Parts: sequence; structure tokens; C-alpha cells
Amino acid sequence: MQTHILSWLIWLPVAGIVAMMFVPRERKDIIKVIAAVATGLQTWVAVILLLNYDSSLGTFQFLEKMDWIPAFHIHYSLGVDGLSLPMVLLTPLLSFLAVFVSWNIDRATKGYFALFLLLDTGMIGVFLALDFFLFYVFWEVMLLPMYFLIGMWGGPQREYAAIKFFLYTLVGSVLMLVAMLALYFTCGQTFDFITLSQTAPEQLQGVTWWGLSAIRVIWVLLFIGFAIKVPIFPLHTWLPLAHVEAPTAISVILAGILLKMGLYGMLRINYGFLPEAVWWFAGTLAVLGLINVIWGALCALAQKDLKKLVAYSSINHMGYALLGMAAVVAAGAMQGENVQAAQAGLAGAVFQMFNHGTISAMLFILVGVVYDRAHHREIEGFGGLAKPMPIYAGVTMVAFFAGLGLPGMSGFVSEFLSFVGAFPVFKVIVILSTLGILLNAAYFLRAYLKIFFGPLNEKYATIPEINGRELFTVVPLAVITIGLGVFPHLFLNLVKNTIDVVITQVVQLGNLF
Amino acid sequence: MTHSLSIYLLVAAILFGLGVYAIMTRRNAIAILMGVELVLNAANLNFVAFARFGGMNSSGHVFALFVIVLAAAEAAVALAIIINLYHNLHTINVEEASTLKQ
Amino acid sequence: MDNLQSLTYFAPEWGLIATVVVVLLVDLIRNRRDDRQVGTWFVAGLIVTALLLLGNTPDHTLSLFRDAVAWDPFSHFFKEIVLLSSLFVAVVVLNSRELDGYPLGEFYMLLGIMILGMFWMVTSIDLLMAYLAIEIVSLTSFVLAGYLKRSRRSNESALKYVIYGAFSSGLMLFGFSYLFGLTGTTKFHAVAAALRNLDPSAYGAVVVASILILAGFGYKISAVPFHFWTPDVYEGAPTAVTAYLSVAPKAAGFALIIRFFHDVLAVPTGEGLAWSSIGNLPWPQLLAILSVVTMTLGNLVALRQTSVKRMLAYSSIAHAGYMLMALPVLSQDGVFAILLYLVMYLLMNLGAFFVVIVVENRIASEQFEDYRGLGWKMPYLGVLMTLFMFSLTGLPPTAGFIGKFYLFAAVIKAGSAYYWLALVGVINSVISLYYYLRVVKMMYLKGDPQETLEGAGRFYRSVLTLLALPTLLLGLYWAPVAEWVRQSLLLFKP
Amino acid sequence: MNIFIQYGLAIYLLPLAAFLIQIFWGRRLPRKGDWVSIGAVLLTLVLSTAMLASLLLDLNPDFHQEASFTWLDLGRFQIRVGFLMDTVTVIMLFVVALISSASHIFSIKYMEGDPAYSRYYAYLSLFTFSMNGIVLSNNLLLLYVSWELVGLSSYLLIGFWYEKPSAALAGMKAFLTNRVGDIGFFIGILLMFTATGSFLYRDMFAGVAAGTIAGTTLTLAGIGLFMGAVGKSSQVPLHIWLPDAMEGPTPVSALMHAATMVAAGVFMMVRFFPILTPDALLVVAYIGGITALFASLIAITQTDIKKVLAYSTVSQLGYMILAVGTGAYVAAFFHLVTHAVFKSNLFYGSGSVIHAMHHGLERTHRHDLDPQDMRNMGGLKAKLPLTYWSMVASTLAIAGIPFFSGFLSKDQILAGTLAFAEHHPVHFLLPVFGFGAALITAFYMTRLIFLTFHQEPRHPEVFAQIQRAPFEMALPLTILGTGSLYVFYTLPSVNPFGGEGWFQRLVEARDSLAGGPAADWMAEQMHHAHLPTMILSIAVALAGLVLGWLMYGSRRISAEALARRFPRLHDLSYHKFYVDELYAKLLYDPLLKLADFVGWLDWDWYDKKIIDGFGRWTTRIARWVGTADYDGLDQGLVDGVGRTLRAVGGGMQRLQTGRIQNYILLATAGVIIILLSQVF
Repeated sequence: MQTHILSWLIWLPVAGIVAMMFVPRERKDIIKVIAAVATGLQTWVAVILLLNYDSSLGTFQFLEKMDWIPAFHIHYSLGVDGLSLPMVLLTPLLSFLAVFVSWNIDRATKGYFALFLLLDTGMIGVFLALDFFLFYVFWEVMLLPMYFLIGMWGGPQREYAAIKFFLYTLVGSVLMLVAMLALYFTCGQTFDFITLSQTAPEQLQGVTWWGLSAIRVIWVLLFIGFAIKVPIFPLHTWLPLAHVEAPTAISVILAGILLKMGLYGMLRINYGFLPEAVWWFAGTLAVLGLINVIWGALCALAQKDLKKLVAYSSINHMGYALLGMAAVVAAGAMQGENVQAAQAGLAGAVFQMFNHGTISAMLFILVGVVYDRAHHREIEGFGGLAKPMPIYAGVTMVAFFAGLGLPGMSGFVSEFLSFVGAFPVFKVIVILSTLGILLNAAYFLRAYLKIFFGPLNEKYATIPEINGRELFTVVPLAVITIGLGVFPHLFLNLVKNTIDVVITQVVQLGNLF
Repeated sequence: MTHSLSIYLLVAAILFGLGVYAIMTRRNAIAILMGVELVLNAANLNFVAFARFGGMNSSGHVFALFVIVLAAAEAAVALAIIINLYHNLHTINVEEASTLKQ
Repeated sequence: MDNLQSLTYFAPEWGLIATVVVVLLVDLIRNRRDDRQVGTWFVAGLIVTALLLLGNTPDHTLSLFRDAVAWDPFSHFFKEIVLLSSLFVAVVVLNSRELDGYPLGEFYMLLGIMILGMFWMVTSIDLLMAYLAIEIVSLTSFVLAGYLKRSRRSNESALKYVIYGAFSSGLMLFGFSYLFGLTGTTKFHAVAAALRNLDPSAYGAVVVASILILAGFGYKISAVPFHFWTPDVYEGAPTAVTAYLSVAPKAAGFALIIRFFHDVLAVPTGEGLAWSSIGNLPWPQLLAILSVVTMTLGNLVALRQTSVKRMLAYSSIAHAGYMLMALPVLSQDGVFAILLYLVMYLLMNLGAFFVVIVVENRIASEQFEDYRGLGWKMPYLGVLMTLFMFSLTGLPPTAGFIGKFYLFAAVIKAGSAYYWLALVGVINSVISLYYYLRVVKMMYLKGDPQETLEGAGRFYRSVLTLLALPTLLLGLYWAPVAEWVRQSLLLFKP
Repeated sequence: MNIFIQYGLAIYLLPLAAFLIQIFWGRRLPRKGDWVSIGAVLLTLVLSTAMLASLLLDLNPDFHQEASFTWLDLGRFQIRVGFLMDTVTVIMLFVVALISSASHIFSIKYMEGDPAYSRYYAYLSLFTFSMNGIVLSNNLLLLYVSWELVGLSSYLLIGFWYEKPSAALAGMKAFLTNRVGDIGFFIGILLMFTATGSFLYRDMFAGVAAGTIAGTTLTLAGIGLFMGAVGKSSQVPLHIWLPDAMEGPTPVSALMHAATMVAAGVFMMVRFFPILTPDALLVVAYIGGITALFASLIAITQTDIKKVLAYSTVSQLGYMILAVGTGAYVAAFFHLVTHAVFKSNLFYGSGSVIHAMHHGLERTHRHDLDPQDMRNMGGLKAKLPLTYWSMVASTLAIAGIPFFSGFLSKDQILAGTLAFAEHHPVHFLLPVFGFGAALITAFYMTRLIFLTFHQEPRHPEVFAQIQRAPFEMALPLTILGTGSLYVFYTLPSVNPFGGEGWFQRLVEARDSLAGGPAADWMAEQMHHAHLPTMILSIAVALAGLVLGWLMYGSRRISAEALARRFPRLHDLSYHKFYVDELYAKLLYDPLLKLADFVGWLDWDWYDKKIIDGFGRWTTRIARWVGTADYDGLDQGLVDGVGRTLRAVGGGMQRLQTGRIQNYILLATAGVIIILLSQVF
């Protein structure tokens, strides 16, 4: 049965943009309401999707396929499986919340929300596309609104940050374009994800270009493209800058969704089409994960700007996911076919993607709350805020402890699974990365101490408490974080069968040498 | 026969070289135009020589005729532009016409 | 086919000639105060020509005038491109203030003759015909570039154009003469046949000849190192003319270059449309390198421009470089990609130049600095300019991306030997982002959103919309254009 | 579901419910909701008492109930979690419930009027919940989770008075120090899981028994797990957080930092004893022994009453760990129980003293004086008689005087070390640590009692204002003070020296699965060592008492003179052997410096110099070539690659001179270059 629920998800924000066009730009209230309604409806559709999703299957569901450009075998092809479902749920939710986070945007409101909705479409499209070309188009579509959103509504260095973001990601995506075309022509002229995952591993077998394995060349091209988005050291320097300069809502989206696209792309495309190279690259991936963990944590520890701290914590958190992803090789014969570990690692990575989405979103929203009031983010510039803002302090504590991986919160489960999965294969690397557990706690607690504890900074004696709108944007995320921390199976049941599909792909097709 | 052809070709090549040299070195716009004429006529010489010695049909001659006509037209247009330049700049030194750059 | 018979296939050309004559007559007898009258006649004539052209759509290939001119879908496509861009430019000139105070009658007449020249350029399959056509186009464009007689800049640009043009065509002609000498004929196919049987010892002369010829062609499409005239002429010429020069003659040049390199310097191999170079001469590699140099230079120098118009001039060099990428692969896909790119390029490049015209009309400047806050002052224009800029960069979902996509696809399809070319190409697109984005940055990120300025006016709004809509829509659905291009891939073969 | 498991579930969830109610609605409830938490904890006390009673009825040491469910199921990867109910669990649950109840009740008065009263009770409930998790867990995962949650509640409660920078800092220090240990713990878990494929203790033990994990790996896993205990039970070298943790409210110190939370490490080691290899045990023993002696040495010179008790706790925990290491792990658990009672009582006593002092100081407006400093006290016996007698009982217990509970358990531990040393003479230091610590413990506790309660009050005006402890404080003091008597641990036996009784019958030593000592053999050895140990330990304890009396009671020996005589030693002890300072120098500062450096490296160097400055270098080269335009560098362009490209573009742009003949020259040059390239 052909349903168009996925198309609804993609095009609802566009409908919002169209509706906005008929509103004069002075009517900011109406524009905001339209944005809220569009993303709200989208969230609602996503929930319907969740309710109808059959988690006992690991394959794509709700498939939609239409010819787009038949001559080039390009299709408008959508589908959702366990890898994308979490992000498909998270994207509308965060977008919806971000609308409220940006409720106070006064400058060129119409443009802001129109671009925001366009961004929304691009993001969800990336997760739903089952056609490489479509995927690429959505991938790029996000860049433009992101550029404007950072560049026009950002902080003092916004132009620099915006262009840096744009250039960085464009470098990655054009490499991806080349890889995509190379795949297309070497693997039976198709962009279809499902077909490619079958043909690519066979057709590329043994092909060499300039003495290099074609699989590895394509892998590296794609990997760079995705690594920039994740971001993986040493391609990460756009991130702190973009985060610091972007308006709060955009930081939320950036950290919550955009970073996940890199990992999603790797799992979907690198792992799906080039399983053989997974074996070759897993070690590097784990090392990069380790570097991300330690480097991100150390940088976060050194920050004086709270938002930058949170930004670096993103780098740190992505490292855990990379470790988990690398763990998939545990399922190989050389590691004693430790499917357990592969499942744990991959589940950890996917879960971490989702969790970082909720947790970092929370963190950024909270940073925004205090920034709106104090107009600065210097960690040293506060002190004793727990007194005037007890609720804010409490919520922030939840977010910080979620960030440092406290058990009972979802972040712990995903980090734990990643470690458990990666440990049998990468013992030393994992042992070194456990240092991250300590450093995580160190930078979060240190920041918390300086901001909320100690004698009250008299400047902020009358700082207003977090208001209802702001609470509304954080509480759902906190509930999800704690809920999934206690009942992670709610999440993992959705993805586990797809994880098995990925593992099967990697093991059966990849371990040929 | 080939021997005499190569003489023509050599002369043409020399003409061509002289023409290019003139275009590159003369400051006077008119002189540059003359350089262009040299280049064109070098080609003409080639055409005619090939047609004559190559035992080919008359298309070489025809080509040369057309080139002569076009060269005249080109000269007319170029002169018009140079006159115009003179009106504006009171010089026909091409060195002076270098405000559009970089 | 003999000359008399051939004339029946010449309907569009007749239409053009009639248009020119009508314009001439109207210009003589019209009311001196009303320049627009001529323009209206001219546009009407172009429309008639277009109808004639559409009525004359070839479904097979023929050669006319004793193998001097081809009548094939390939040339038909280019005629359509030329005519389309001419229509846009003619209409815009009608409403531009740039040419205020100059007689429009002659302008349109010259334009008409230039179109005729381009028609012949894209159809010629004879060295002589090609030379004549190129010269016709050149001579008229010299005059058009210098049309602002009282403007020193326009003057200077015309002078440079004429000297550079004459020089290049001289080189080309000299190359032609060698080619003629080597083969004893001027017909493309006869030349090709003769070259195929040529003694390899004469390949050296072939190389010299083809490089000299390349200089002439390269000048037309402004490929490095024959591009030097481009920025200066583009800057000095009236913007409408610049816009036109950046599209129509370039397209015609590509038509000629494609035809020449595929018909003369390459032989078809296997089934379908694929070629290999004659005697395995390494000119495809040479073209690949020229393409890389062209796009890189165009992009890098464009980075440093302070004038939007001049930036667009360099960008047009870069785009020529992108298109050249698809030549060395010598495949049908390559030709297809170039043709498709030309369509997209026409839309976005004309659009960008027209925005420059509007801005020039409004604030009398084409400097980056003066674009500050323009997106707020003229919202509609800003959005369209942004679209054109992103399209020129090649970001989806715009026409520019589709064009680039096919180019890269053609290159990559040719196998791993040209992957490096594709890589250089994509990296160049990243570089180009920087300067295109500078326009956007100036328009939106700088300046005060509160300011307003009088809008572009209904006329320009509609013209720009006509260009912008397809620029966006073709990025989403380009199958019809692709089909159109696919049907135009048929080149005349004897 | 078994009734015990149901009880366990109730005990587990009741405090959680109380926590949730308190944190969200506490402030709006009557009495700020303290009754919710107190009610919950009293219920757990009732339930655990019932369980203990039922165990006492049939005295079956093999009592064992387990229930688990699948928490996560990814196909082949599964995590099962659940509860384990055996005699150890039940006893521990009872101890936790008892001390926790006492703490809840004590706090009613102690925390009266605090603006965050309900938050305080919420945290207490959270702690009880987490602690019960540790006790009930039958698997490493729930253990680790609860372990961390205990850390969280400790963080929250230590930093409860967050306006005080030292308190906030102490909370963070506690959490981070614990995390250091947790890294080892975590690695231990990873090693265990990787080898046995399960988190359940059952499977772990089976794996060790079957040899799935053995040798160095097992030793490492054991040491890893032990590192968790080192952190939580504040062993050297991670002992630094516990004394600072005294910044928290005193009932919290009594509950967590004396009796339960810090005992969690010992509890874990007791649980895991069978899988610890002899090598791992040796590490455990030495760490414990060193801690016992080391901390007691520091306690001698401390003047803050709570600090003395804190170091005493560290020392006693060292005892327990030492016992585990020497194989006498039942003795360790026994000491854990007795210590929980008397040490928490000592804390409540000190709390009572501090409370009284605090109010006294308030009334006399002597804000310059520290209510916790023993040098400001003296003679309090007269004002706080109940507190005094209760504390004396507990002091005698901790000193190891017969007829008090501490004697029984300490005696067993010392017997264990002696027995161990008999068989491994190389490790003769272990009993030395033990007996040495016993001597010093007796000494500094005597010192504490004398300084606080005897002699003349140092500040009579404050003294005059001191009031006796209110009922809510007196109740716990009475109960727990009584609990320091030996007889509660030996029933139905009343032999004050034998140690056998319900406890010994309920908790039986199990054989090591990893090559450690067998239970029977160990029991026999300890039996042999019993008599000499008893004599020696009584002697040592008495010596300590007498010495303390001499120095602080009768003042025959002047403490000040001694301190002057051995200034180095005094300073070392007074400054806690400078461990904090050492760590600051060797660890924190370098780490922060490293972080700053990496941060700089990342932001100012890598990004600005390499990514951005990629351009600067190429520009320089380009300028050297003489074509590039240097001005371009500083203008606007910020991105480095961009800067490079712009510079290169500038070089190329230079070609565009505006002179037509240059163009032609260049074009010709181009043609020639192309020609040449084709020729060659």
C-alpha cells in the first residue's frame, strides 16, 4: 500500500513557507504561528509514523518511489528504517521546539522562519531519501538556509562563521558528489540505495584506480564528506565557531540534527555500500573516535565561553558514537564473530546519535536562556545563579548530568553500549577513551560550579527565572533523556533489526579477503 | 615542386612572424592593424600556394579572396573604432588605453 | 544539395535578414524621438524568426550549399539558444537606460547581423564558412562593445576587442591554411577523412595547425590563455552587451569547437556517439589541462574583484572551463552535458547580468560595496540574485547544479583516467562559492534591513522572473530540457 | 514473584517515589514534605526488619533468591538485570534502612529552617534509593548505575550549601575523584563482560569457575573493579575527597560518608571476593592496610571534630579492605555492619555537638569561631550528657574494647591479617598496619572525647548558651549508642570474646573461585590466630586509650610540647601528608594546563594558523615569486584557504595589466607553451 506519509513529513514545512508568503512581513505573530503549526503538524505526522512503524522488520518501510528523471535513473524515492527513524522523529521535534526557542527573533522574522522551515525540509529529506541523488540534493539544500541563519541572525563574528561553515561543508559535499557519480557509473547506473547496497559490494570488488582499491577511494571521499559534518578531528574547526555565532535555535538544530547527518551518512552509505572497506577503516575510525573524545573534552575543559564548551562537548560526544560504529568489525571472523559486541556497538552509536540530539539541544537551549538574560556567556562571569534561578539550575543540572553520561540518563546507555561493543576489538583505545568519562564530568561540573554555585554575583541578584516558554522547550527533551535512560529498549527495539541488517551487510559482503 | 612550395611556406611563416611581432610591439594602433594584415596575408599566401602547388581545386584561391574582403571589412571597423578612440583620448597609442584592468 | 534547394531550409536566416532590413527601414523613416519603435520591430522580427526556426525543426541531417553548412538538430539547438538569449537581451536593451542617447536602430541592426553570424557559426562544416561566420560575429560584437561612443571605457574595450579579435582570427586563419595544405580541402568531413589517411610524419603540422585554430576558438569561448580580452571588454562594454557576449557567442563558439574537434580531429569509434582522437594525438589531454587552467584562473581571479560586473566576467571564464571539461572525454554524454549546461548557463548568467543592469540603473554602480544591504532595499531582486548566485555556484536545487552534475557525470563516466578532472572541477565549484557568496553577503549580511529603495520595476521584475523560474524549476525537474538536448545530439555526417 | 523480591522491589522504589514527590511538589506540601521521605524510609526499615527477622528465624546461610528480567535485548546482545537476595543483602539493607532512618529523623531538627529543606529530603531519598540499588543488584550494570547515582546524591548533598564555595568545590571533588575510580571499575566491567558475555554476578562467577576468564585478565578485572571501591570507599590514593565531603550537613556525613555510601566499596569487594585472584587480593590488602594506617596518622592532629571522624572513617574502611585482601572477607562485612552503627553514631554525636555549638555561637554572636573546631569546645559533658555517653560507647567500640561491637569485628580482621602473615611472612607489614592503626585509633578517639567533653570550656560565654539535644536528635543517639554494645551482634550467644552469633551463622565465607584461600582453611587459620590476636588487640587498644588519657585527659604529657618537639611529623600529619597539594601540582594543574594548551592548539593554532594560515604561507611564497599582491592578505578575507586562493588569484590577476599588447604577448606565450608541451 502506498502511503505518502513521508512526503508529508518533507513537504509540510514547504507548505508553511508558501503560507508565509501571503502574510505581510509586519505580522510577525502570524508568521511565528505558521512556523509552529507547520513543524507541529510535522511532529504529529512523525508520531503517526512511529506508531505505524513495524519494528520487527529491519528493512525500509513506507516506501515511496516515483520516477523523477528516468533518463538518469533518478527517483523520488523515500523510505524509513531503523537507522533513519530516530532522526526522522527527532528532526520535527527539535524543529518544533526550536520555533519556540526563536520566538523572540525580531529582525526580519519572515525571512528567518521561512529559511528555518526550508532547513527543516532539507534535514528530514536527508534522512528519508533512498536515492543518492535525492539525498545529495537535500544535503545541499540545507546549506543555504544555514548560511543565512548563521550569517544574518548570529553573533558578532557571524559572517566569518557562516562562510566557514558553508565552505567546509561544501568541500565535503562535492567530494561526495564525485564519489556518488563514481558509484553510479561503476555499479550499474543506479542511485537507488537498496540496489546500490547489493550491487556496489560486488561490482567494486577488485576494481583498482591508479593502483588504489576503488572501494577505498570512494570510501575516503565519502568519509571526508561525512566527517566534516560529524565533525571528526581534524575537520572540526568550523563547529565551535558556527555554534558560538549561531542564534540559539540554530545551534540546537546544528548540534541536534546536522551533526547526525554525517554519522547517518556513514552508516547508510559507507557501511551500506562499501562494507569491505569497513574492515580496513575500522581501526582508524576507532582512533579518530578516541581523538574526538579526548580532544573535544580537553578543549571543552579549557573554554571560558559556555556555548563553546557545549560545542566542544559535541565533538567529544561524537567520538563515542564513532567508537561504537567501529565496533561492528567485532562480528567478523577475526574477532571470533562476536556479534554481541557488534550489536552493542552499533546500537550504541545509533542511540548516541539520538541522545546527543536531545541532550545537546537541551544544553544549547539552556545556554541561550542565560545568554538572553545576561547577554554574555562567560563561565567566570556568573556565580551563585542557583539562588535566583532554582528551576533553571535544576533543569541545567539534568542537562549537564545527561551530558556527562550519568546513569539513568539516555546518554549513559549509548556511551556504555558503544564502549561495551568496541572493547573486545579495540581494547587499548577504549581504555584510553574511558578517560573521557572523567573529563566529561570535569568540564561540565566545573562549569556548573562556576555558574550556579558559590556566592551570588550581585549583578544577577534579580535575574528573572526561566519562563514558561523556555521550560516548554526543554522539558520534553529532559523527559525523553531520562525516559530513554531508564527504558532504552523503547528506542533500541526500533532500531535493533536494522542494526542486524547493517551487521549482516558488513559481515557477509565485507569479509571477503 | 615541393621545393618551391616550401619557399612559399617559409615566406608565409616569416610574414606571419613579422605580423605577430608587429602586433605585439607597435604602440600605434594603425601599425598594429598593419601587423594584423600581415598575418592574414601570410595565411592567404599559404592558401594560394597550397592550391597552386598541391594540385588541389580552386577552394584555396576562393578562400584567399574571401579573406581579403573580410580583412578590408575588419580594417574598416577597426579604423572606425580607432578614430573614435582618437576623439575621446586624442591619441591612438594603445598604451594609453589601459584603464580597464585587473 | 545545391544552392537553390538549400535556400528552402534557410527560412530562419531569411527571417533574420528580413528583420535586419525592416529595422534598417524603420530606423530611416521613424520618428527620431521614439527609439523604442525600432526595438519593437526588432523583437517582433526575432519572434517571427523564432517561429520560422521552430517550423524548420530538423528530424534528420542534411548539408546545404554544397557541404558548406549543416542542417541538423545540433545546430538547431544552438540557434534556439542564440535566439533565446538575443530575445532576452533585445527586450532588456529596450528598457535599459544604458544606451540612452545612442541610436538604437543601428544597435538592433548590428545585433541582427551578429545573430546571423552565429547561426552560420553553429552550422558551418567548412573552414571558409567557419571563418566567415566568426568574422561576422566578431566585427559586429566589436562595434557593439564600443557602442557607447562617448564613453572612454566602452571605447577602450572595443579597441582591445578588435585588436585581440583580429589577432586571434589571424592565428586561426593561419592554422586553417595549414590544415588546408595538409588535406587539400576545406570541408570538415573531407579534412577528417584526409587526416585519417595522413602519414604520421605530418602529425606535427596537424598539431601546429590545430593549436593555432584552438587559439581562435579559445578566444571565442574565452578559454585560458586566450581569455585576456574578456574581463576588460566585459567591463567596458554596455552591460547588456556584456551579458549577451557572455552567452550567445560563447554558445556558438562551443558549437563550433564541438563540431570541429569531433568531426575533424576525432574519429567515431564503436556504436553510439563516441570518438577517439585522430592518430591518438593527445589533444584531449591538452583540452583537459586547458579546462582546468581556465576554470581555476577564472575562479581565483574572480575572488579578488571589486566590481560585480567584472567578477561575472571572470566567472564566465570559469564556466567556460567547466564546459570544456566535458570535451576531452569525447563521448555523447560529454556533448550532452555541454549542451545542457549551456541552457542552464544562459538562464542564470543572463539573470545575474540583468540584475547588475537593474542595480546600475538604480544606484549607478556595479561595485561590491554598493550592493550593501541591497537584499533589504530591493527584496525581490535580492532573492533572485541570490538564486542566480547559488545557481552559478552549482548548488542544488538550481539549474546550475544540474548542469554541473551532468558535466561531472560525463567526466566520471569516462572512467578513472579523468577522475582527477572531476575532482579539480568540484573543488573549483567550492572556490567559486566564495565570490558568489560575497554578493549575497553584501546584499543581506551587511547594511541595514530597515532601508528601502524603489523596486526594480514591473518590466525587469517580469524578465528576471522569466529567467529565475526556470533556474529554480529546472533544478527540480529538468527532464524536458534533457529530452530537448538529447534530441539535439545528432550532428551532420556525410 | 518471591516475597523477598517483592519486598526488595518495594524497598527499592519507595525512596524513589519519595524523591520524585519531593523534588516536584515538596515545597508545596505541608511541613515541606519531610514526612514523605521519612515515611518512605521508615517503611523500608520495617520491610527490611521483617526480612531480617525472617532470616533470623531459620538462620540459613544459603538463603538465596534471585529475580531478573531482560532490560535490553538486541538479539544476541542482551542485558539482564535484577535483584539478588541473600543474607548479605538483607543485612546490608537493614543497616542502610536503619542508618538512613536515623539520619532522616536526626535531620528534622538539624536542618530545621533551611530554605531548601524539601530539596534536602529529596536528595536523602535519592541517596537511599541509589544505595539500595547497589545492595540489591545482582549484576554489574545495575551496580554501576546505582554506584554513579550514589555519587550524584553525594555530589548534591555535599554541595548542599552551595553558596559556600568550599562546599560546592567539595561536592565536585567528590564526584570527580569517584569518577577516577569508576574508570577502573568500568574497565573491570568491560573485561568481565567481554569474557563472560553477561553482567549477572551468577554468570560472572560461573565464568570464573569455568576458567572463561583467568590469569592476568582476571587479576586486571579484579583490580579494575577494586578501583571502583578505592574511589567510593575512599582508599589511598583516592581518599582525598572524603574529608572534604564533611562540608555537607552532618546527618549526611553520618549516613553516607560514615556508614553506607563509603561502605559500598567494601560491600562490593565482599560480593566479589570469590572471583578475586591472589594477586588482586594482595593489591587490595596493601591498599587497605596503607589506608588504615595512613588515615589514622592524619586523624591524630586534626582539630575539626568532623575531620577527625572523617579520617577515622577512611582508616576503618582501610581495615575492611585489608580484611578482604587477607581473605577474611566475612570479617570485613562484619566490621562494615558494626562500624556503620558506631561511626554513624559518632557523627550524630558530633552533629549534636556542632548543632549545640552553632546555636551557642549564634546567641553570643561569636561568628569568628568555628563551631566544628574542638579547640573551641571542652566540658560539654555537662551540657550534653546523652550525647556524651552515647559517643563514649561508640568510641570504645571503635577503639576495640571488649564488650563493644567494634572489638568483635576488629578482632576478626586482625586475626585474619595475622593468619595471612603467618603463611606469607613476606607480608608481615599487613598485621603491622592493622595493629598500628588500632593503637592510633584508640588514641585519637580518646583525644576527641577529652577535647570535646572534658576539662574547662574554652569559651565559657558560649558554653553558657549551649542547650541539650532535642528529642529528634536524642533518639538516634540513644538507639545507635546502644547499638555499639557487643551483644546485639552475638545473640543468641552472649560471649563477649567469641564473636559467634547470628551474624556468623547467617554469613558464611565462600570458597574463592580464582585461586584464593578456601573458606574452611581460612576459618581454621583465623581460629588459630584468634587468641594471640585478642590479647594483642586488647593491649594495643588499651595502650591507645591510656596514651590518649595521658595526653589529653590528665595532661601528663603535653601534646603541644610533642608537636614542638617533632614539628615535621606534626606538620605532615596536620597537612594530611600534603596529598592534596601534591595532586594539585602533579595532576590538576598539568591537566588544566594541558586542556588550555589543547584548546589553544585547536582554536588559535590549528584553526587560525593551519586552516586559515595555510593562506599566509602560500602568500609568502607567492610574494617571493614576485607575483602576489600582499595587500590582499589583510583585507577582509578571513578564511585561510580562501586567503591562499585570493593571493594566488591576485598573482594571476597581475597578468591582467590592461595593456592589450601584454595580453597578446601572453596569448602567444600560451600558444608556444602549448606547442612545446605537445612536441615533448
